[in-house]
Amino acid sequence: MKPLSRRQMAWRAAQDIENGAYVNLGIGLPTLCSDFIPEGREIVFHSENGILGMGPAPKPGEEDKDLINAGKQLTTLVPGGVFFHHNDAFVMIRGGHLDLALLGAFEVSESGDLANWTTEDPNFSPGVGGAMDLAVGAREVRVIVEHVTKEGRPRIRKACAYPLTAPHCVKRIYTNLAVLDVTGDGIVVREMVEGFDLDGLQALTEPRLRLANDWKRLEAPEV
Amino acid sequence: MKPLSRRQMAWRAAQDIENGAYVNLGIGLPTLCSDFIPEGREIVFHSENGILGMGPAPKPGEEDKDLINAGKQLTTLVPGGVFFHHNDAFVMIRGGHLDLALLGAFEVSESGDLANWTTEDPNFSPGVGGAMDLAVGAREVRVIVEHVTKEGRPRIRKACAYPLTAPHCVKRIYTNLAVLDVTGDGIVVREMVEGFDLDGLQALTEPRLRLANDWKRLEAPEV
Amino acid sequence: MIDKRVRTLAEAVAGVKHGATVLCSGFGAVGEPVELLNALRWSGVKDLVCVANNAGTGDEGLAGLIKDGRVRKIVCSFPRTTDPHCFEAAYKAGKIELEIVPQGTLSERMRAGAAGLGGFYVKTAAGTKLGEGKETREIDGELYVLEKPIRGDIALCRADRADRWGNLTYRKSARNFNPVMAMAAALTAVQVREIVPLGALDPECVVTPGIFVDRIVVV
Amino acid sequence: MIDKRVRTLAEAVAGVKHGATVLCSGFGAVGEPVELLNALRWSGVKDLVCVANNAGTGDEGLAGLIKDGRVRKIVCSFPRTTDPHCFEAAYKAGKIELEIVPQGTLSERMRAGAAGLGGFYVKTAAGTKLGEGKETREIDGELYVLEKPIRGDIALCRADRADRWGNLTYRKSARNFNPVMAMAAALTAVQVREIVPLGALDPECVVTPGIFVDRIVVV
Repeated sequence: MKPLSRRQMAWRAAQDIENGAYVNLGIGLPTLCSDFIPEGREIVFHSENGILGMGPAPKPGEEDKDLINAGKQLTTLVPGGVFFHHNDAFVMIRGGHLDLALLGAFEVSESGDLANWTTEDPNFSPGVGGAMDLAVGAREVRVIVEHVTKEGRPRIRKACAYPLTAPHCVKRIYTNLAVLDVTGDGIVVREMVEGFDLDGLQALTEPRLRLANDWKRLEAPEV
Repeated sequence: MKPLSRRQMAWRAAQDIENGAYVNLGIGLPTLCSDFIPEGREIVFHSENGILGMGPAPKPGEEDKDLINAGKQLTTLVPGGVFFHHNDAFVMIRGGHLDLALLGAFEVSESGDLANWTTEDPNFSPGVGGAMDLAVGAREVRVIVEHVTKEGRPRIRKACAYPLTAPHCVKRIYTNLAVLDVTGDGIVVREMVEGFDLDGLQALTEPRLRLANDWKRLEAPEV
Repeated sequence: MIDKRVRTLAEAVAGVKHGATVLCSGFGAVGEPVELLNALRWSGVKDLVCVANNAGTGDEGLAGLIKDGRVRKIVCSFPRTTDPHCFEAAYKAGKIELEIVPQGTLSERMRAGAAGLGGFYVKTAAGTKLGEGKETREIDGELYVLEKPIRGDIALCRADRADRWGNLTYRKSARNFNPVMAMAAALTAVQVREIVPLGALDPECVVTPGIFVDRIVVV
Repeated sequence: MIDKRVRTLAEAVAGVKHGATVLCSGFGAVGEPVELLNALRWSGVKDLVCVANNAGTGDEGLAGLIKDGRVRKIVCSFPRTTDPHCFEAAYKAGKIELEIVPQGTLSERMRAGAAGLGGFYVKTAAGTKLGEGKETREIDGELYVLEKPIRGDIALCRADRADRWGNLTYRKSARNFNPVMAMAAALTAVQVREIVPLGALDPECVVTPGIFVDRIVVV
């Protein structure tokens, strides 16, 4: 059994980002994907605070305090990148202009409901940021998430227990164990890591899984 | 009896434009007002096609075909003037950011209803342009209009016969015979040209007029 | 590599279907993508619904499309502009349907389409003939009408400079409807004066980010 | 002559009343008008409703206002940002009311306020806890919620350069909420790095036209 590391999960999700795509990467794990875009593809990264064409983190000495990403980390702009205001950033998001939003999640349901904004933990004030806008607005929403919680509870559920970010929005799920598609006909396993068969994966997943005829082993290089 | 010329009407309306005002001048007669701003006042002229800080018509040799006003005449930009797109131009108009819209009219009613977009003449296709947006959006709407039609029919009416541009929007009316305010208590005459008394003006006006206690003679220089 | 440059006007307008909704930019002739509109005319497409501020000037561009009977309906704020004879002839002959929309509402409806909104309430036209038949609602004591978004199948735009990603700048009042129309269509084709290398446009001064643009052609 | 320059931060925030709605720009600390917010704190005004993306960083600016108990309610998309200890303490003590609004809806509600709209329908939050209690409507088979405009009594903004008419440019991602907030308040005060002579800003590159700005102060 070879579950993927977090960096490998990001690597796997990055392989599916097509040349020319306009992409918003959610805070945390999804942000890592920009490090793993296959050679030769030109991808334009969007940030809800008014950037299109975000580059990698700045090299030492090149930091600019006025240039941050949605996670409030310092970032850079690539040639061709542009700045705009928050309202235009959300015209892009909500109006279906982004090809892909790659987001983190607490839970995903079998019908593609996404819960990623609050666990209702009374120790934290709630906060939603741009999560709901991205979930309803991007042409395609994919999620990167650990297959189960630290306590071993499935994160792919029949119905989300946590408050929804948006109903019926997730199309593909990348976990440390599998790549799964949310279809009109339930959840389909496209890839599984070595050491798993459908029964093994099913035991860690709440809704009924189907195995794609052309399923493959999920493998990622050491990254 | 000394009715004002069209240029004098524009002159009179221009005297009331305060320093620092953001103003949209309607097509036709109102456009002339920019020639008569009193010395020392800085006024910012807005055009719905995306200009703030319009200047006078270009001098020969300085024409730029990409720089026109809302009436599609060549214009200029003053220092401090800026360009923006149509949508932002109407955010300014509709959002109450313009201090004044000075418009032409076919008719004005005693409650300040404005009719200035169509006479329903079957020989012309209808067209509204930005008239309705200006009428509902500017902080104050004033109108410049001949007191009566060529046929001698009053243009200040109990109720407009032509289709409305907007109800209850006009606050002040400049005619070739008088300056009138639309108040909650009917139309008040502020100024009348020489040779008119209230009865004489009333005969050319449909709704009942009241004379302001401090009314004055309406006089304008030869311009 | 992302490269939105196309070589010909025909390529720029390729794929438009009969009956398509076409957002036609410009304010009168200023900012009008005349050559793209001419190319659309040559493509033979018909039954178009054109959204524009005016209804064409002279015999070229939008006027030419109307002259050839390709436009079933025009949605605009003010059909008559400098030399509108093509529109006037079609209108008098009953060959073109006309929907008059206040200029700000026209722009805002396209922005709503671009921004993923389902509609908005606006005071403009409330209590007037142009507001008749629209859902009306009193909000804080004032009347508003509900306006629906407009989206185009294609937007035809005109800009000054572009890079291969489709970032655009405009010139003076030729900006007008171009930025909002560029955002509001499934496909956006833009004729530009000049294409510059990627990175040559100041990222603080790009007006239309390339995400809204699909095809650019130098005219 | 139009001259929106004021000499002191105190003048820039003068006249704000207890209970006022204050639009506080910035995304985290970037683009936050820290000095104007500090001046508002020194002015002694209280019971404020602050609209912001976050709820303050460190001990200055918006965080300082909250620390001093001047903010009755905060309307924001994500209160926790870098070092939100002032907000967290007030929130846990039940001393501040919190309204969570999705980031795009927050921005769009202010734009609606700026644009004279009565409200708009948006998919964001439909079918979620944040959409509960809102008017919901099905449009073309999808659920939308009705959102109302937000207008401030004052907007506090931060820009890079200005001229005496109040035209503004920004720097990189410090632009963020500044342009929309500047449009959406009865009074807009802006702290800038530099004031340049009228005509020195490129008219094609001004982001906030001066019509939206009332007071500018160099910090």
